[in-house]
Amino acid sequence: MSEYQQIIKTEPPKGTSLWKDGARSLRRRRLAMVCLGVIALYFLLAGFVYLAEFFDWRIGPIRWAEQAGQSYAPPSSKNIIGTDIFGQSVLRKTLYGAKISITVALCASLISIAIGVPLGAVAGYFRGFIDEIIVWIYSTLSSVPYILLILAFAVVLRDKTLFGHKLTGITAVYLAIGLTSWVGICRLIRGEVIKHKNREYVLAAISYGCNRRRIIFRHLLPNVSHLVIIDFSLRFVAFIHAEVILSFLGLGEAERPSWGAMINDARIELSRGVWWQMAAATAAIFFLSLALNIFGDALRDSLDPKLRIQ
Amino acid sequence: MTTYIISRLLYTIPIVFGVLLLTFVLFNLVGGDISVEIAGKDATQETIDEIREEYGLNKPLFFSLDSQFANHFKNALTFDFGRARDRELVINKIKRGIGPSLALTVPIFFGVVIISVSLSLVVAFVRGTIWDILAVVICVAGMSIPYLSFILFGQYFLAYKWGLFPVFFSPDLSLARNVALPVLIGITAGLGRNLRFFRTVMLDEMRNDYVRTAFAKGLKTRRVLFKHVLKNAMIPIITRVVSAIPFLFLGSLLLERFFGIPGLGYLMVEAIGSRDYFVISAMTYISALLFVVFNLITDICYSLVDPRISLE
Amino acid sequence: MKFVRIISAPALHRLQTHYQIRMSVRLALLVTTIGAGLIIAGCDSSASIEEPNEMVLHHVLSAKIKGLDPGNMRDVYSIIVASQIFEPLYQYHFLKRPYELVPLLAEDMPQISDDLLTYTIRIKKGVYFQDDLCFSNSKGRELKAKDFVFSLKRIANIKYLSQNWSIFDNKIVGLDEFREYTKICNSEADVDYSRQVQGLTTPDDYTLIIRLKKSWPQLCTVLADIATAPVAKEAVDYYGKDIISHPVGTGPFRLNVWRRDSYIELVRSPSFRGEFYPSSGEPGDAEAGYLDDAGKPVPFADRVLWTIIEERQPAWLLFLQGKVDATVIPKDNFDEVMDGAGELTPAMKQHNIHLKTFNDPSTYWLGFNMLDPVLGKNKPLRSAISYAIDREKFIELFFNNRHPVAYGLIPPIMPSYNPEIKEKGYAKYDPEKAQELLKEAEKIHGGKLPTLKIALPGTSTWYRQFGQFLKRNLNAVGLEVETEYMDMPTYQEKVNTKSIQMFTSGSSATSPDAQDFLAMFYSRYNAPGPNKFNYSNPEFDELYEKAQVMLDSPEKHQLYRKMELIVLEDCPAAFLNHRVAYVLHHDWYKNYKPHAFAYGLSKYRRIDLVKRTAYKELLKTIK
Amino acid sequence: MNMSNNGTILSVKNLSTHFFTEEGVIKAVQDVSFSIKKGRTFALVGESGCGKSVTALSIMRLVPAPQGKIVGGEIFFEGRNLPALSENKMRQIRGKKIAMIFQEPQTSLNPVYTVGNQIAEVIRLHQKKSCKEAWADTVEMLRKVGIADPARRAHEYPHQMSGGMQQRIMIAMAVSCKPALLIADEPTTALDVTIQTQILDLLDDLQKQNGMSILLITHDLGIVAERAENVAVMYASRIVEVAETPRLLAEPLHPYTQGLLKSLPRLGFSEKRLQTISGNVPEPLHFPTGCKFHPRCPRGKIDKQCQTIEPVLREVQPGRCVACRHIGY
Repeated sequence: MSEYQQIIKTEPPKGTSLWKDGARSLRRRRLAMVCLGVIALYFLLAGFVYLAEFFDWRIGPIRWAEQAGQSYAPPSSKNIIGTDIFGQSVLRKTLYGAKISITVALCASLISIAIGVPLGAVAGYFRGFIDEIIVWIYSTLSSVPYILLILAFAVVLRDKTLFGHKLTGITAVYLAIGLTSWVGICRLIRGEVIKHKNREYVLAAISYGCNRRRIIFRHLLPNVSHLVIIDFSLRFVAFIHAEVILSFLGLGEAERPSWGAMINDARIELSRGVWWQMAAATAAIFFLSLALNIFGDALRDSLDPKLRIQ
Repeated sequence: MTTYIISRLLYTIPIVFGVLLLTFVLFNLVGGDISVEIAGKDATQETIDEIREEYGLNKPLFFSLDSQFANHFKNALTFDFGRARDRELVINKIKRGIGPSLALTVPIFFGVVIISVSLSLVVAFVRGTIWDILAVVICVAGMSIPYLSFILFGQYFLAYKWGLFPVFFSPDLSLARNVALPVLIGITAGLGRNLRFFRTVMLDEMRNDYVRTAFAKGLKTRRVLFKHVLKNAMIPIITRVVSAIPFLFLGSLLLERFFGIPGLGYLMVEAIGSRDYFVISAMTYISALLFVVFNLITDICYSLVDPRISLE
Repeated sequence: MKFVRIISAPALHRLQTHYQIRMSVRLALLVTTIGAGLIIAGCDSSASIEEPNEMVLHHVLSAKIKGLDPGNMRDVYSIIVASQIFEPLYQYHFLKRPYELVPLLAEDMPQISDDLLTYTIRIKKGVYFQDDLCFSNSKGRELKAKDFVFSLKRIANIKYLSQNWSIFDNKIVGLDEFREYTKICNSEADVDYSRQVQGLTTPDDYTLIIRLKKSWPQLCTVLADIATAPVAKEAVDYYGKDIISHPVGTGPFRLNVWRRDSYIELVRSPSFRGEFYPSSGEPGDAEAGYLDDAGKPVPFADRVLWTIIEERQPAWLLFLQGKVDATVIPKDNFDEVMDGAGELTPAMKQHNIHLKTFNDPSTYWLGFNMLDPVLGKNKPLRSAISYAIDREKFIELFFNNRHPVAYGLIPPIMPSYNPEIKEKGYAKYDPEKAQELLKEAEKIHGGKLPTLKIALPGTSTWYRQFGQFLKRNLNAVGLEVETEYMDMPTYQEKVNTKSIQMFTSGSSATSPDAQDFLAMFYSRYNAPGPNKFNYSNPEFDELYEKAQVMLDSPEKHQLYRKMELIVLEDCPAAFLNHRVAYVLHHDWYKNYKPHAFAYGLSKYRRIDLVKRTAYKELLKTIK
Repeated sequence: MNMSNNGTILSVKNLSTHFFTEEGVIKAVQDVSFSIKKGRTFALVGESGCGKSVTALSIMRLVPAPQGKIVGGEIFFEGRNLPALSENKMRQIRGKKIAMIFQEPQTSLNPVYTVGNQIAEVIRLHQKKSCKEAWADTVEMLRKVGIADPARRAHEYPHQMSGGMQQRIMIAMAVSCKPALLIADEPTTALDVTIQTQILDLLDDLQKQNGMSILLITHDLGIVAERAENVAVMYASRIVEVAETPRLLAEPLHPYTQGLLKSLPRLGFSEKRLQTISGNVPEPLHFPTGCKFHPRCPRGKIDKQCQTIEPVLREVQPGRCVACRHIGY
């Protein structure tokens, strides 16, 4: 069999609609579905912690603050993955951390989408002056190195009050991330909209007199919406990792256990051979982002093989 | 060509303006007044006022030739960033930091690019086989481990436990030895993402008809990959590679912080810790400039690899 | 209260001694060309390779130093280095305990007029500034009395924005007027230093007369503070703002290289007048070998090196490798160094490593803002919080049990320390009592207590865990608390603007006089002054004013103890711990007697080069 | 090996190529047999998607994989069975013995290399010539394929040329090593009519000069009529009829062929309207049982057996094969 043959990829099967297609070929990828399951688990866990806190169920994760053993007790039957300096169960902290990390990543993603998508659509559809402005804004933002930008935002947002609400811990974190990371999706949507703008269905819509809002939001956006999903799935990972870095720089959540904070603690602990807290947090992040990465790829391949988001 | 470059340079003006506006708004408006803190403890109000005057914090913000923004702008354009909190000239700090930072980031950069590009070709070569799948899995796994964990474990095992490298920057060792471990970590951590990216690029290229033609000529796969595919894949590669260069000058926040490498990344972390806006905004501004410039370079490179692109 | 320096807890923790480290400076510089890639090459021109029998002290600084201009320094690290370059009029005796001031640049102790208002100080002849470009033919000129006057005026100059002004605020006749005058000048340079200040006169080149507005017994200790060290006007004019990196002093060492973020190198100053090692000390010094060098000329060392290493761990490793002369014991290596009985472990003994411990004149506390509506009026609440904190546990978790609990606010090292203070039981850990008090507190507050806020001056892991610890303790007795982690600037700002509820802080005295600590409760010194608690108690103030003008004496100490008890009773702060420094040094590092207040001691240190080379062999045999 | 003599250069026997996709097996080529004589042009006609191109690719052994695979049959070329050859052997045949030109020249040429470079590459590869000689040959080839000012053009990039020129380049590249067999896969579909004839004429000239055989793949019976000595009609991955061109055009036997011819506008014949074949091409995944044409065939619609039994290609007259159970009984 010639190598050439190994390389050419057979075209994806012609399907009825983009989404049906995607769903079909997704369902056929067993691995992707497993990953989806893992992701769902994490989200359920986070949601569960929220509920538990809301109804004040006295179950594991939200009892992370309780003393479960000696300080720095190594993994044992009592504490499966040991305890931290205050003898708190690392397992509980890790579980609870899911809530923080996912909240951060989720809110950040939603913010960036909420900003990026409409801006991109408007810019792409109207072009002209509005476009100029929006492009100017995002090229300015993107010409500042990303990490620097996040830090700058996080630093200034910290402990400020916004609409009477104090930006503590994670709020500042996800605001900073969200406000800085909408550029990518904005650029993407803008490009797509420009492409679709002159497609027949849009012209048709115009021809039977839709107003612009309707055209953008009812006709254009649905046709580029899959990009949002893909972008979201891949960006989510980046945000979870960003939380870690911010906590390391002392800009993260300090009150409650977050994965970032746990890994950060390891800086002191490792030298006394306390590895479990770090390992636990790392593993937690690892499996979530592994799942997200694989699933994100699968999603992209099935929805839009040509797309290359990095 | 020249006309193009000129027009692009003109285009950078609004960007630079935007960046300056951004830093100004972030640090001078939102950031808040820092004179109290510069004054040190037990400072009397009069001292504080003096400081406000010294740093021009008592001037109007906008709408005046001598407004804070105007000065912010002026200083930036004249690369006069004033003095940092510890009364050292910001520009000196930056000059000093750039060497170590590059010593760290440049090897990482070339390491990652060279390794991942060539590996991506190999992987493309064996596409569909177990090796390909293995490679992809390893990449994604590597991407999923937090950067911090890479550093911590690397420092713990390779330096503390097995003593293969200095644990921390110590001036009595050569810079090369000092950055060895950070570089190693940096490359390992960066490899996954890049290899995966370049692999996608290669495979996308290989779907093109000209590849079929090349095979129809009876060329060896190696030749097809290295001659025909690689050059076509250059565009995305260049985009990624060249646009990464400005960040080299920023150094690596985490690595430098952990290994105490006195570079710009470290400088940033410190500046953030002490809210040294003078340093932060100077760095932001400079890196933005670099970024813009290298975008231009990227475009020029395009025209070099791809005859279809002309810069007229 | 003048010299208390608020230092972040870990910072002081490190400060307990200067880390020290061997360093043959090889800072490779990097040449990169982006296109072609990179070449690591080159070797810093200033790289000074150590000659075999050259005596070099290897220190470590655990933070970057800010500047070397004594007139405007407040951070300990700058002071450590500057103290080897600059000299004030007086210094603490190296060996004598209790601590005692002796002349340095002064010929003898000052003649004090009976009204305690006029100090006449004779200055040593033949003291020369270090050679520097700023002088004509770049030879250091002789020190004159006017140099002291200049240095003091300079601190008063508002354009110079000295952080030390508060020390002299409203003390010396005419100096405040001079400050007023400088306000109308446009810049630092425009200020005319030749303007007369009645309080500072120099009848001749070697006599300095200081006149005070009111009695100020601490003046001598002030004159022993590096802030008052003479600076040459030539240097100030020549270097302008860059004076911070061009120190020109009279001390035994002069600056050779300063790479801000990696190392500082001082070399013996050829123009140093010469001084002698003290020939008497406290009992036991002779046995400890502190008098071996009695009467010999100092400094011994040819060079002093500080490597800046901000992480604890690497400094420790360098110490073990013999590249550092001395170090504190990092928290995480404590078990490796000390056995349960507080003895060195065999491993350490095998390395011929010696342990020195000494009380550090510092106290740490959880402070309350007495102007806070909730806390200020509610004494039971405050004492409840104090009782709720398990200090032993805190010290165990965070300091390996090596620091003493602070039963009061005056550190044990102070002459005015109250031996019975423990029995008063203010620092007891008593949750039950705390809960009772809380009931009272709620009555006073009239309803449920709101969530209280604790501010911590840092976002590092250390502070986060510290904050969590306090939170856990207070939650345990049913108090709702919220911890706020902020960077030092924000923290200081909030404290100074009194917009804070509880805050963790600590301070370290720079003189044996406990007034440093008591002043923090004097109502006239409210924030942004030293009294961050905004504590106010007329009785206390009265006593304070009384003590303020007294010369050091048992009566004064009695007064201090009385004041201490008043404070403890009102409980404007829950005092947590003092500190004991645990210092390790190699046996080649001679004359290393810890000192709580003096910094300029490098001149006394000596290296036994034979032993040091022997250590390298020893390491091989151990490995 | 018997096939290799009596002037046959390539003979395909019962070739079957399948694609194994997630949806199922696509039988792109089923049991296809034909043979090409030296120096002659053999046409393969059929609607798009009927398997012509896959047949060609199978001969070149360039079937897209891992999905695509030659599952059966032999391809004898110069007495060697291509599917059995090692990749190395095959590589020496590609471009040297058998060359191929593709439908879309603009995408089939590498955009980032000069055309000269791309042609010289083949020459140097198969004729072991120095760059200089190779370049000279290249320019010569360009002139042969009728490119004005070849020396300069050789330094140009594909995007600087018109579609027709690009196709000439492709041809130059293909014939530069004087292959014995040239596979032209819809060589003119992407070009406008005027250019089409030029290109086809060019092919004829080259054929005469080099005496090479051509496998001409097209859906255009007009071209077949003018250019090909023999023709095979493919429908739904099978060959339904093989004959010399004139006879096939004169009296098409297979209903599909007849349909095809009817749907052609013919000069001289004035009909009210062109007839079309009712129904449409079956999806490769869901081929009908029996004769794949029966849903569209007037007979097949009613004949039960057509709907159940798949007819095989049989020689009904000398040199003429048809796959229809209603022919020759």
